[in-house]
Amino acid sequence: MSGLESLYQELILDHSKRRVGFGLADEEGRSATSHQHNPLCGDEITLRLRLDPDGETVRDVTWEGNGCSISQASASMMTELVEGMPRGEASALIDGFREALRSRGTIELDEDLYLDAAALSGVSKYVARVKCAMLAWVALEDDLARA
Amino acid sequence: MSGLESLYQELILDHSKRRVGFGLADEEGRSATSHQHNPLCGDEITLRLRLDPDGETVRDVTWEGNGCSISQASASMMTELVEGMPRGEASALIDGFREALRSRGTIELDEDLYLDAAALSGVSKYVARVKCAMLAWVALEDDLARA
Amino acid sequence: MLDLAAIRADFPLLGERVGDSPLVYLDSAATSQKPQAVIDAEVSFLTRSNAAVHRGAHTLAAEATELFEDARTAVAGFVGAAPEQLVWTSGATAGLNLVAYAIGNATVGRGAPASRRFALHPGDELVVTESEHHANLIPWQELAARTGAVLRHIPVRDDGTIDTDAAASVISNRTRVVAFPHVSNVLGIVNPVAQLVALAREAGALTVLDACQSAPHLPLDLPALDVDLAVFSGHKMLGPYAIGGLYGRSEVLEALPPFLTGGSMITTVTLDEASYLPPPQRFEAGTQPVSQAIGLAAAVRYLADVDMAAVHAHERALEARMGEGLRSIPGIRLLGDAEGVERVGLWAFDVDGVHAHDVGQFLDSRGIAVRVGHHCAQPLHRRFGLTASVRASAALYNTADEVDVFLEAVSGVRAFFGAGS
Amino acid sequence: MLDLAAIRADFPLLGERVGDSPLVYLDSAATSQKPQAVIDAEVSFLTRSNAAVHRGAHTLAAEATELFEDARTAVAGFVGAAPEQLVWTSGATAGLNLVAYAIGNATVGRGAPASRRFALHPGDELVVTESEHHANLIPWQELAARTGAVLRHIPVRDDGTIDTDAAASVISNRTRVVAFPHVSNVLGIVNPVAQLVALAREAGALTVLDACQSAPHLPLDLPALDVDLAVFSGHKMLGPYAIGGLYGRSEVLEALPPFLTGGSMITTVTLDEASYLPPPQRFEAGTQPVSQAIGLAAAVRYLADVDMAAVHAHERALEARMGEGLRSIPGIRLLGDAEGVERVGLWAFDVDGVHAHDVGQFLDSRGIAVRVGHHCAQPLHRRFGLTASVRASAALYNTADEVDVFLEAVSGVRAFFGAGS
Ligand SMILES: Cc1ncc(COP(=O)(O)O)c(C=O)c1O
Ligand SMILES: Cc1ncc(COP(=O)(O)O)c(C=O)c1O
Repeated sequence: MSGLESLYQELILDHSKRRVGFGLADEEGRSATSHQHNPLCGDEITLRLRLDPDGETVRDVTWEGNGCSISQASASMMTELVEGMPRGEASALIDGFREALRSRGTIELDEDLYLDAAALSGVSKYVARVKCAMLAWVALEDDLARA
Repeated sequence: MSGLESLYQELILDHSKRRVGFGLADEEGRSATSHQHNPLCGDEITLRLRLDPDGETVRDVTWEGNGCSISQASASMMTELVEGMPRGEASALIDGFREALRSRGTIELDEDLYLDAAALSGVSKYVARVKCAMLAWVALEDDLARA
Repeated sequence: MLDLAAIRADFPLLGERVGDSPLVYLDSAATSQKPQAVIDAEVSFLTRSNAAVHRGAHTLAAEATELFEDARTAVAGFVGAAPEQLVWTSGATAGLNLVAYAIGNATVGRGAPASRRFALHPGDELVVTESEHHANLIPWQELAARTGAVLRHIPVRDDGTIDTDAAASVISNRTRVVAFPHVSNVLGIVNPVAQLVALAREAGALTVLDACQSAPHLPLDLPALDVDLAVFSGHKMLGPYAIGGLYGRSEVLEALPPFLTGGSMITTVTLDEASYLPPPQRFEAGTQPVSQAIGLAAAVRYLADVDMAAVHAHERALEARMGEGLRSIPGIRLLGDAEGVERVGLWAFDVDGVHAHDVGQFLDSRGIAVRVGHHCAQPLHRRFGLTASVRASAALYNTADEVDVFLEAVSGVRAFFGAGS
Repeated sequence: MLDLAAIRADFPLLGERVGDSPLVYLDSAATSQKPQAVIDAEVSFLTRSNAAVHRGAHTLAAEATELFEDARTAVAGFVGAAPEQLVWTSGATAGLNLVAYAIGNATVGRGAPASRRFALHPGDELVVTESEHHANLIPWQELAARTGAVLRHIPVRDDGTIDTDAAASVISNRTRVVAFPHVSNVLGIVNPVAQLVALAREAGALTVLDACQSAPHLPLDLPALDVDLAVFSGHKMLGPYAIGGLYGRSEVLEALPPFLTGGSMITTVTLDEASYLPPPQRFEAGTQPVSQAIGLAAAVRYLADVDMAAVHAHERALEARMGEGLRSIPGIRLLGDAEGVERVGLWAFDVDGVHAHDVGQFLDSRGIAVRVGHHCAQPLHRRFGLTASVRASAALYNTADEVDVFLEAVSGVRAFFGAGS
């Protein structure tokens, strides 16, 4: 697999088109909205979610924004992954994701934990693209902090 | 003769102590006064003269200021040289002096024309010192333009 | 015709590889590569002649001062100017800020009586274009905000040309400054300097030319362009980082108040006040970029030896080949594809259905270095409905073969990302 | 003990000759010489990794960005700071102007709401010392003139120490800024930073330290000194020209409005306004001194490898030998000959009956490079009744033998010029 193909795996290109959760839900009834922006390339995302009444479970993640296929795929994969997840678990996944992405290829994301998003491990070898993959996750982190 | 001794000839060190014309005459009855300053080293000179009633002959050059031995000697030698000289001739000497000093050692000042000041030819090899030697001559030029 | 093999051999970096591919460097509008002669000039200075300039009396310092001032003469000459019309800056951004701040200083009464002519008054207007690099936009925004002046802009037409009809109504007798790029770093079009200068002159406005993208690419005679002030950056024209030039008409530089203050730009200093030297020293506070000036002089000597008219012709050929190739690839939209205009060798474009970052990554995997993003021109991108584009920019050392490698790669982008399928 | 032979071998220029004499370079306070490692770091970057940083997505650009940010970490670490507390500047002069202009910008309402704390109001005072280099004096004069603030100064005692008693009355609750040198470039005395910082803190004033002459010569921990802001210049600390650092406490940098504006320091830009990145990028408009940052990182690594405590001890020994020798030569008057103070390796002096320029020329004829003039400190010279002095300044690469050659030469000066005879 060439460098380019390991970065842009089928799964990633596929998610960048499917964009799970794309289309921002109405603000009403949502717990938090976060807007994130990468000033270096102009990419941006707005990510909104609802927490269960007990405040412990992530529900109905939706988002909007534009950016490269890595950023779009990452948002899509993450949305799929965290739906219905306890917030503590989601936070732990965000931390692990950040650590792996900053590892310059030394840490692989566990497929059992990260599902499709594990395909983003390859991004960590491209320092300039790490921010693209992180954008949605930072928005989620922000939402959880606000919610 | 070492480089240093050709720069600081006896005649120069001698003039730097004798300082012909040192001590600024009273402004009354003088035709012009010029103040010149070398911002790079802080050296300065104030030079005053009188022109004959016909406006054609340089008289009573006096000056004040402080600076290195080159600048003091140059002022002294010049003062001695131009006393009683027709202004046109003085102007021509200033031009020739500037040309020689800027020549990087390629033009020697003529002793018959420049008298003691001809000893300043050696300064032209020391680019950083050319301004020291020029200071009084620039003041004279300025005085002649004002007078 | 340039002897490209010889030229390329002068640039050590061009021999690098990216992964398995030879490097195809098409990012010279961001920063150019440096010929060995530039590197050697700096190294030789640092290892043999280095000393503080304009301040020392010792032999080494005198030599260094001479090399430094010779460099000024060389670089000034390259843009048609006299040495005392060239101020060293740390780059174009610093040069534009210098002008904006100096005008601000005149506005609050600093500088000699002659500086009053630059002072801004309520209702005064500053004019830029819609195609500005942020470096020629934000300093004017901030100047406007500090002084109460109004910032206006001349729009760009759909084809990337400056709307000179609109310019004639935007520029009025309220206009005090007209700042514009000689060549936009996104559009590559050589702007109609004479027309804009004529409008500004009629309005009595100061003209400020951003020559960043023209100085490296075409013969430049700033006095002939009749602008009041102009800036360029060394690192974009084969020279070192951290140096640039501000050219000014003598009469303008002489009247402008200082910007940065400190050592070497003064005559007399007391604890309470300072008096300032004439230009260019008035604008050169503190230790100057000495080795960089010497390096930049080597760069302009290199360019002049190659011959700027030949450089321009070569780059035009590359630009034409690139433009033609890109137009023929489905889904590519060129920015600023005006007909019948003079250009430098750069094209920015959008690939339908593929984000610029992905295009850049795809090209990088084939060794092709281009720039992706807004290229410090957000308003211009917004005007074309984009947040980012891909920009390929050539310099004298690029070849037609490299353009072909680039075109071949671009033609595979949409298929790879499954766009339009 | 330093291995001087090894160190000297690292500095190509030190092997030069002046006429018939080996060079004795005692002008490092003006600009230092550069070790081969610094030159190599820059050349290697330019020939192998050169590309625009923070802007490109291609491999070369990513590599360049990494080297550039590693350099920031190295240089910040050298002065005890975190990377985000270090802003690149083109030198100390630019750094001090940055601070003065940013305060001026806050005064006219620019910057975030947090910037208001820097705004100057009528009656506010700025305080410097009588020993200032023009770079830490004129920017404050101009800021005062632009804003209506009052500039005051702390006098220097006859022995060159800062009059801390007077400081206690000059600094008051009207004081908004206290700017002072860590080490004056004329006196060589390490100033009582803690005392001045305590007075400034009590007054609620911002402290600005000019660390130009300390950074190259002694272990420096800026956060431990507890100053708000500090500047230094690369070219004085074995690094390249055209680069310097501005250190700031995070809280202070975060609140300070921008100074230079342009590319790479913004988030969103419209034709009408821009929003700015957090520090350090907020203060780094335009293309940065990339290769120079990498060169400066090599310089601080070199210094750290030698060990700054050892450098300081070595230079103190040179300074003591030089001071003692000069005191024993008739007709020499040392400036700032205070007892019991910490010093760096420099002495400025006056030779009775011989102008400083003539002394410098005499020494130059023996290959000894010193600086003559006012050293950009006219007020300090005036305070000592002089317009010029001779300054000999050492760095880690100077030897005791060189000091002896220098002293031997100085002892012949007055006889040569017939002074006092
Ligand atoms: C104490 C001091 N402050 C400031 C400066 C200015 O540094 P630069 O000229 O590198 O900007 C110098 C050196 O000239 C200095 O010695
Ligand atoms: C048109 C234009 N203006 C200004 C600049 C700013 O130049 P620098 O970043 O070298 O200061 C650039 C390059 O980035 C440019 O392309």
